[in-house]
Amino acid sequence: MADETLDEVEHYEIAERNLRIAEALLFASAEPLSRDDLATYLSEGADVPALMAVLEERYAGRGVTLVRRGDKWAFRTAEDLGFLLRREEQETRALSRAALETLSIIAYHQPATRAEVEEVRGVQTGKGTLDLLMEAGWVKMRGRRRTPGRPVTYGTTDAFLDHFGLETLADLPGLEELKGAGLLSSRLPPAMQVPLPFDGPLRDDEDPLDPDDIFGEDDTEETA
Amino acid sequence: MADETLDEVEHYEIAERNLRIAEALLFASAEPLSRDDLATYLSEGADVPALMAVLEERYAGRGVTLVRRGDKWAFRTAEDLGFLLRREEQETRALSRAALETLSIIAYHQPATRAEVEEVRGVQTGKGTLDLLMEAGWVKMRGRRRTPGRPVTYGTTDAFLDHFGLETLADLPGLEELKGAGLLSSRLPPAMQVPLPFDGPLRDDEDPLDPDDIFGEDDTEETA
Amino acid sequence: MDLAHISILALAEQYLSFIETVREKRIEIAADYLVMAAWLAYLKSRLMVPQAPSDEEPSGEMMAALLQFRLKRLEAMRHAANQLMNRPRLGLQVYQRGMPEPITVQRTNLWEASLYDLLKAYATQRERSIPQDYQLFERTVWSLQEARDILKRLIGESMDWVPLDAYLSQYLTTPEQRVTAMASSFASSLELVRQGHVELRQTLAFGPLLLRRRPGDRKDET
Repeated sequence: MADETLDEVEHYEIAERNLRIAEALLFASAEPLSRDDLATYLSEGADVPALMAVLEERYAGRGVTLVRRGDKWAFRTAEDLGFLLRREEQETRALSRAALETLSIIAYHQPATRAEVEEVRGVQTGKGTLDLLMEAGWVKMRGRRRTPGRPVTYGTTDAFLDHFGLETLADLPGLEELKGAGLLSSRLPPAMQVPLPFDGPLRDDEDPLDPDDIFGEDDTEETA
Repeated sequence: MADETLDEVEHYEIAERNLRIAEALLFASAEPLSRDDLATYLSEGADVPALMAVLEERYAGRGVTLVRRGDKWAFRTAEDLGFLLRREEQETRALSRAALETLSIIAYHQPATRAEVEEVRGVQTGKGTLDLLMEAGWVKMRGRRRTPGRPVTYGTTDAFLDHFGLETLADLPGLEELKGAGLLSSRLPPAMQVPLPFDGPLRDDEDPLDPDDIFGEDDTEETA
Repeated sequence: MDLAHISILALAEQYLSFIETVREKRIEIAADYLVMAAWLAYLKSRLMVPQAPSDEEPSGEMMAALLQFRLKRLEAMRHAANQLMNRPRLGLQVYQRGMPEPITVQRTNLWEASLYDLLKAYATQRERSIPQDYQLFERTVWSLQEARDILKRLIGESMDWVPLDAYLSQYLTTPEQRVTAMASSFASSLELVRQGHVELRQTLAFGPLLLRRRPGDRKDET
């Protein structure tokens, strides 16, 4: 009797130890582990599937569960908690200077092609900048200029007016107002003008967008 | 009566759900998570330390245990299984004696300037040594000592605690004896008040780092 | 080795002889070693020569005690470093999750910019495009003759009273032009009145100046 109890205790202790080791191995491993992978570290003749069954039961309903992958085992986050690991976040970010500059030129000079924006900026405008402004919903493709290469013309959207608190494009301050606000220095060449932006329907020199434009947003023709 | 029971049940369910979520998050992450990291996902006003205490108890004695690292928590394999899990192939590059000494001096004397480290070591510390410790993620620049030359003060990081399995700096081995022997003081005879390593917010005699410090890691002022 | 019981004097002797042998072998000696050697040589001299009462330097014994303290502290730090390294370390005896399931955050950006930012960006660019080199300030002035020609062309056949501003509106885009156009055309209009080509009328003070062709005047007459 006493011997039997001792045996049982010993058996229990060995099993618990095996469980601890299997737990640690499965936790630390970079990939699911097979029966052989585990057996190397366990006591001689350990019954791996039986141990796995115990572990699986112990973790049932917890945040982490033991799962079987083929003939291997691994710990995974409980499936119903998967949403925790995929989160959607809205991040408010300040517009980069390049984007601000491009946006402001499009606002004043619209309809404007990328080449025209670049002419005012004096530097090349990455496609990423325009994409970003379109993603933000402030800039849209209007049409194509009826000139060689048929470059896409860009303009601002209603969301643009909305975001910047403008009722219409005519609310964009003109030359005098910019000066008055101290944004433009008063020593400017007399010929300098601030254009009147236009966001009406297509102009005489604009064609509608090609059907492809809506999907592809491919404006390689500008660089071609 | 029935209402009370319902409340209790509800309370219990919320707590269990929080435990599952915390368990899943901590399991999913390789790095320790802070109270804020966890709270984002838990029910409003969840008591993170209390939840952690429950989790710690549940995992006590298992192959994987919940450990505290500074202000963060993480699941780690049980220390006593280390000899089993030890991976042969992961031979970490042995730290040089200079790096080892510098690390322990910073750990036990923090916040410490380079000059103070050199004072304890009796030799100059190459910039490479500190860089190496910072690159390992164990040492960070804390601020600047409010003394002439405003030398940078160094301290240990949470990753340091994590790597060496310390809950807090108070767990540094032999800290009490060193303190008792006055060996944490920089002067002879041992000062009446023996300083203890400190990794909290900036001390009275520390200024925040200059904006440049984050980029340049330039501490020429110490050699100037 | 118990540092507390070593003879500082013996240590100094030993170290200095070590430096001497190294030097004989013409090996580069680190500055730190030399500093240490110099310091020990000084300490040795302090320990051997009795302290003069007027001497303000620390006594040899004090310096020896300080050296002993520093050696003990360094030894303690080395010991501490060993103890640290022998702890169950992450990635050596203790492991983190081998298959981390990273939290993937789908970020959608809400872009933020103020109207001021926008206008500032525009103004800055326009100013930037102005050539920086100095240019002679070119004054756009309407000569009286020019103003007279333009005025006559504008008035044309009209027999209605029209404000001078309205006629000139297309020239009044820039302030410089506004000033010169107003001045020159007003002067010209007075001249035209004197010659009997146009009539000028102002109904109230600071009111608009009204202008029309004088009835009976022939267009081609100058």
